[in-house]
Amino acid sequence: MKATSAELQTRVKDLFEDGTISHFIGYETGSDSLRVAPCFLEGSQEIGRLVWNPVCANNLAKYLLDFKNVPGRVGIMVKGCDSRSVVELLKENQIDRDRVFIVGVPCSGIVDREKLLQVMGISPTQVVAVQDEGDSFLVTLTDGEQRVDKEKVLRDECLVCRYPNPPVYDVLTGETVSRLPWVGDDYSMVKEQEALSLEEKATYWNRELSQCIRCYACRNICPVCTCSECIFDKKAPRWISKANDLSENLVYHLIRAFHVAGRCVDCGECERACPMNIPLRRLNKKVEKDMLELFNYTAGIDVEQQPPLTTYRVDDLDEFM
Amino acid sequence: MATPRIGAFICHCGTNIGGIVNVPEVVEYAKGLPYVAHAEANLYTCSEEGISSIKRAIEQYDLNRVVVASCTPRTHQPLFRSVCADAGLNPYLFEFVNIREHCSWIHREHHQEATEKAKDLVKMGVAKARWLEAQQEFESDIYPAGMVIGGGIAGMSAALNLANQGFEVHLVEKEPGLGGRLLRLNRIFTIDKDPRELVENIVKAVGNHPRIRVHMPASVKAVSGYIGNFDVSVDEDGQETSFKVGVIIVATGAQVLKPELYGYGESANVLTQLDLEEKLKDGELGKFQNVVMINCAGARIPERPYCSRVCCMTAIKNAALMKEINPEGKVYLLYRDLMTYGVEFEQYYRDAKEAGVRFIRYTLDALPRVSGTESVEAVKVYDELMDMEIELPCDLLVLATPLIPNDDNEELSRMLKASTGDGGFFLEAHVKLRPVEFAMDGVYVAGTCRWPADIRESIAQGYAAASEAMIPLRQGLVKVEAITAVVDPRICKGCGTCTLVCPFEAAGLKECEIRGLEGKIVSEVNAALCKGCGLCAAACPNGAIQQRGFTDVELMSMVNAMSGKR
Amino acid sequence: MLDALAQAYDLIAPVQGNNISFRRVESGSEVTLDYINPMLSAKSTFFPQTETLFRFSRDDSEEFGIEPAREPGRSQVIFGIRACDARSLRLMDMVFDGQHKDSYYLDRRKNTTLMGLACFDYLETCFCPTFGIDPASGEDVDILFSDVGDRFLVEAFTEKGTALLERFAEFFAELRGDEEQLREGRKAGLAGMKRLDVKGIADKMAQLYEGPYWDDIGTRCLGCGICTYLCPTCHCFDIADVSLDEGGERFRCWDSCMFPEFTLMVSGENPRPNQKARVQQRFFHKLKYFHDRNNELACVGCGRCVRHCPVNIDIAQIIDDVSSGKAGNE
Amino acid sequence: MQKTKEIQTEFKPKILAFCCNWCAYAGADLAGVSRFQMPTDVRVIRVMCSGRVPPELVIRALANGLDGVMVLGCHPGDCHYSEGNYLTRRRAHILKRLLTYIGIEPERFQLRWVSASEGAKFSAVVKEVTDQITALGPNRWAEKR
Repeated sequence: MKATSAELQTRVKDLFEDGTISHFIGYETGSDSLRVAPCFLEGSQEIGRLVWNPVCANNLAKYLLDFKNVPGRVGIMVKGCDSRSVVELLKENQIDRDRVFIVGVPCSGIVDREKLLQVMGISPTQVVAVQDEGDSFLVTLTDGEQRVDKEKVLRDECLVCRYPNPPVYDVLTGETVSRLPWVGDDYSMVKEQEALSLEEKATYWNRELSQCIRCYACRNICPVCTCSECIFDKKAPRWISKANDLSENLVYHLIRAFHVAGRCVDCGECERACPMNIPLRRLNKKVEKDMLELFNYTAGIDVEQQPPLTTYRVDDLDEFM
Repeated sequence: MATPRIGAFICHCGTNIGGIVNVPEVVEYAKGLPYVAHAEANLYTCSEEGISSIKRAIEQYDLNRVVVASCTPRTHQPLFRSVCADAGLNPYLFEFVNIREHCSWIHREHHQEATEKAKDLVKMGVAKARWLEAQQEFESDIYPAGMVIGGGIAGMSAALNLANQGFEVHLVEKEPGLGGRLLRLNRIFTIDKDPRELVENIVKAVGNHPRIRVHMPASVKAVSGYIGNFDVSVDEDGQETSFKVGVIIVATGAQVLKPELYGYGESANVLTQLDLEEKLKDGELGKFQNVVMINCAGARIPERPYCSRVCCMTAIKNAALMKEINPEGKVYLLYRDLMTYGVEFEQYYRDAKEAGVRFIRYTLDALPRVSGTESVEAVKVYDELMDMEIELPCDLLVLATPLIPNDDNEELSRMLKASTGDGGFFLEAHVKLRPVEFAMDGVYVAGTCRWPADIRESIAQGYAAASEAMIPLRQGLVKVEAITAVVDPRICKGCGTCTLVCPFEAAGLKECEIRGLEGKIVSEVNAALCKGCGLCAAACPNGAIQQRGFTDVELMSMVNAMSGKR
Repeated sequence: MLDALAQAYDLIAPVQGNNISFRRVESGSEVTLDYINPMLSAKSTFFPQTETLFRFSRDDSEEFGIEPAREPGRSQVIFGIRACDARSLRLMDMVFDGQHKDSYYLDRRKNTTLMGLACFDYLETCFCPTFGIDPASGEDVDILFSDVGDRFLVEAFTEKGTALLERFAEFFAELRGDEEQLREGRKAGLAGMKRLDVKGIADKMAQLYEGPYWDDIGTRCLGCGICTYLCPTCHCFDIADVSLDEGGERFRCWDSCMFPEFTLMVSGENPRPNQKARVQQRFFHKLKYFHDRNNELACVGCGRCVRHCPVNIDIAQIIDDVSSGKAGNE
Repeated sequence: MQKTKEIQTEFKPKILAFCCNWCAYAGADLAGVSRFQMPTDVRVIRVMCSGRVPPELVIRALANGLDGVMVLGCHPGDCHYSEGNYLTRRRAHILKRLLTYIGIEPERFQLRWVSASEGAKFSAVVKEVTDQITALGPNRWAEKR
């Protein structure tokens, strides 16, 4: 049985009323039924605003930083991937475990807005609601209902998600999800890229990254980008020119990829945010894959695990003679 | 920061540089570089003349940065820094450019290209100099006491040496008695003396010394702090005692390998040289008709490639002794190569031969083989000279096995941040330049915990370590080169990455006390612990922690200069 | 016809990349008509994201030689621009053609002919009627193409437009007379389009400067530049130098009031210290300050910011809250 | 066209080498003292430890148009700070793969171990890397503007 908005509301209401939490970070319905907006509650009065449904894409973890200094404990709802970024925040002492209360929601996949509209050939205004029905979604339209296969309309990262259940939480709402049926090779995308010739690789990324408008949405939405002052915003030294050209865009995206190395939990927010549809996960997943292959490391699982680039093994691979 | 006024001094170094690099051209080029207020050539910048010329220029052109392009900072940086200091300029406003070792000497046939390269290097140095900042060196007091870990011959020598110089010494020995492995020996080679004579005097001297406090049986439980201020706690016979010292000498010794070779441990008549000595010492050993000794047992093999250095002499000593005990008996010494360096060692070897010890060489690809039912009765060995395998009757087999590191080295190494090298022996800071110091300031090494050594060497190393340790103790104050890391609490997010990568636990998370940032958790660097490696600066995600003299701005300005960016 | 245009002019038209946006094309085949509104507005045609202002050279004596970096103003044509984007140019003119004349922008403006494409359909995020824009009209363009089913109705509204049509007359046929009513028919598709009440909104905003309304929005906002960079009316820029040994150039590039450094001063002081202050600034600029200065709202209802904001900050919603007074009551 | 032609005939790469103070820089000094002759295309920046070199700076250097970047440190186990080069090695693995992944020739970034006593190896590395990068031709990153 999947958790419902109603369940969630009662759970959070109780948390407010028994004084467990003073604030709660969740989702509310957005401009249309395929959008949600982050929603911040300071009490149970407006509990009705809270929703949980298969369009709750946003990773809310980063908002915990904004509530660092509020009195009392902050509640937050997290999916598997969101919870993994909470693990990373804890690892880097960005939040205090005792000051947050984590409501875990097992998640069996989030709707990719554009895919859904495409596949069903509809406009968002026609959609009333989307329900999780295991391997498919039940989409209620203004004129009747339709079922659609998850595999066709899930967000890409959900299609390879190995952590549908939050690794850290204080309470769990809804039953845990067993291994997701559609999950294939996490790295097929990366392998296909690796297989290209150097020339082809360059051509590919030049095409993609020349479209970047450097709005920094990928950085700002990233739950592990927590620097109070990012190096890209520094005046001295200037790591990157404000001029928007392919050369500088490459610098930006390479350094960005490196900065989330061993920290990225593939929540896919960067790619969702990117207005230019640049395949950022294709970069992140590469680093993720190397971290796994070289150092047998996966981010966002265990708070105690030391970040791979802050440690070493004497018998690490050495290809540099 | 006042507008940089950089002075560039380009050294001819006689013809070393001037003979290849067109120095006047480089000087002219330097004059055109940003913030360069003065550039000149010197025949030898490090000469009296060059030095006074720098001082004059600082005065005359009101320079606030100095760049010298000559040889290598590894030899001359201290000189030029002090020149700046003498001229009233903070020594850290100096930047070194190497156009000799890294340019003229390696491009002798390419004058034009060498000149272009020299220009680039000067441009890079100037670009960095523009960002240099004055630095203050960290100073801290030295607590006038030392700890010596290990009460063997090396440790006792070190302890006595320190104490006799007037310093308190804590000597920590894990056994209930002092003396170490020496006490287990029968005789000392070349002088053929009973080690006890030697040891007992020293032990007495140590025991009666007013300034030496012996802890035993005791083991070091924890060490914190840094040179001049180590807090040590030891477990002394079950109770915890703690004390403060300024320096630490590691002289924990080594152990003898007990091999699983040639029937050792299975048959009663197979011993190590050490076992043999103990038996001889206690007079438990009868006469033997056929004694076979095998050297390099478990040494100089792939998994233990080093030579244990003392075994050859030990074996020769005992071979001769066996011959002495039973002149009719036969003594065979099977060896791979003999280490009998120096005058008296070589003589000692000859004497053993004279005495009738038979030396037979074997090789790694044809190891001796033992045979026999209960005990080893014969040893087969391939004799190179006769080009055939010969069988030696054997009623006593003695194996010369190597010294191997103590099992607790790793633990001690973690506590003291003193590195260990291949195989687990301790590793000094520099094999030639700093042979008895660790990279970790205030910690020194002596004796066989470093490497197999004989008594003489162990004593010498003990003295050496003691006198090295004495330098800071005497100075009473230690200065740390100001290339240490520093945190900007404004942008530090307290993620702790620096604390994870720091090999010296110099960086730690603390509540900030600066006005406006009270209570913010940020990283803080203990300058006394910081060794100035810059690992933290490279690992910090947003440059909140920087290494003085190697900041991001300074390094990037060099990279940009090289790329033709300004 | 587009091929011919591409020959005679720099033709800028909607192209399908990762998403549809205006780009320079060499032939008509590259152009797509399968869009309601391109992801990136035509703004960058006149106000490129990065633009070299001038180049300078440096000799050993450190003397500067300065040469302007203006490419010869070859005339260009933008095909397929929608009414909202066309209107946005009129708003941008108020900035770049105000008391300071920005020759870089104005030259391009002068050399450009706008070929509009009438809308007969809209996205859920469209609300241009709010600002008195008729998506099917050619108010702000030189020429308007209206797809009336089996053909295009083509009208010129300016001399520039007329001239161009004459020059390419060969491509156009006589009217058959029914085009007008066909177009009216297609306009039915626009029924139900969002039209918000913006009467006196500037004054209503003034009442909202203080107050909790912006708190949540401020918290929600990530401070990325999507809204400002996609907005056809946002026009802020920064100026910087590229300095090389032999010389360099001065360029200007888009900047965003959403970025902390936007108002960061050398002293370290930042008058807009938090995201709330920045977000608030953006909406006040669009719905009040710009209006105070130019008597127009700095929004054309293209809905790009609404569609692409990753945290669903919705200017239409905000306008609604402000007008309805909902914002005040929070 | 003209440009590329002239490049083919007289391309001299610009190669940056970060050398750690204790091993590689000393090795470079030794190479000098021993008068080992080598190509003139390498410029050395001294750092205290190879672990001080941030990957960001390597990326920046390549984006600036430098044709190659080397990081030279102590052999594993010999780090003056005991761990620095191990951390460098991990970063280098990730960075090298990442650069290759986006289409930059792996030879343009190299990590090598050179001890204080390996003057000959230093010059050998300089020769080898210079040859490799000369063969590659100019770093195209610079042209992506």
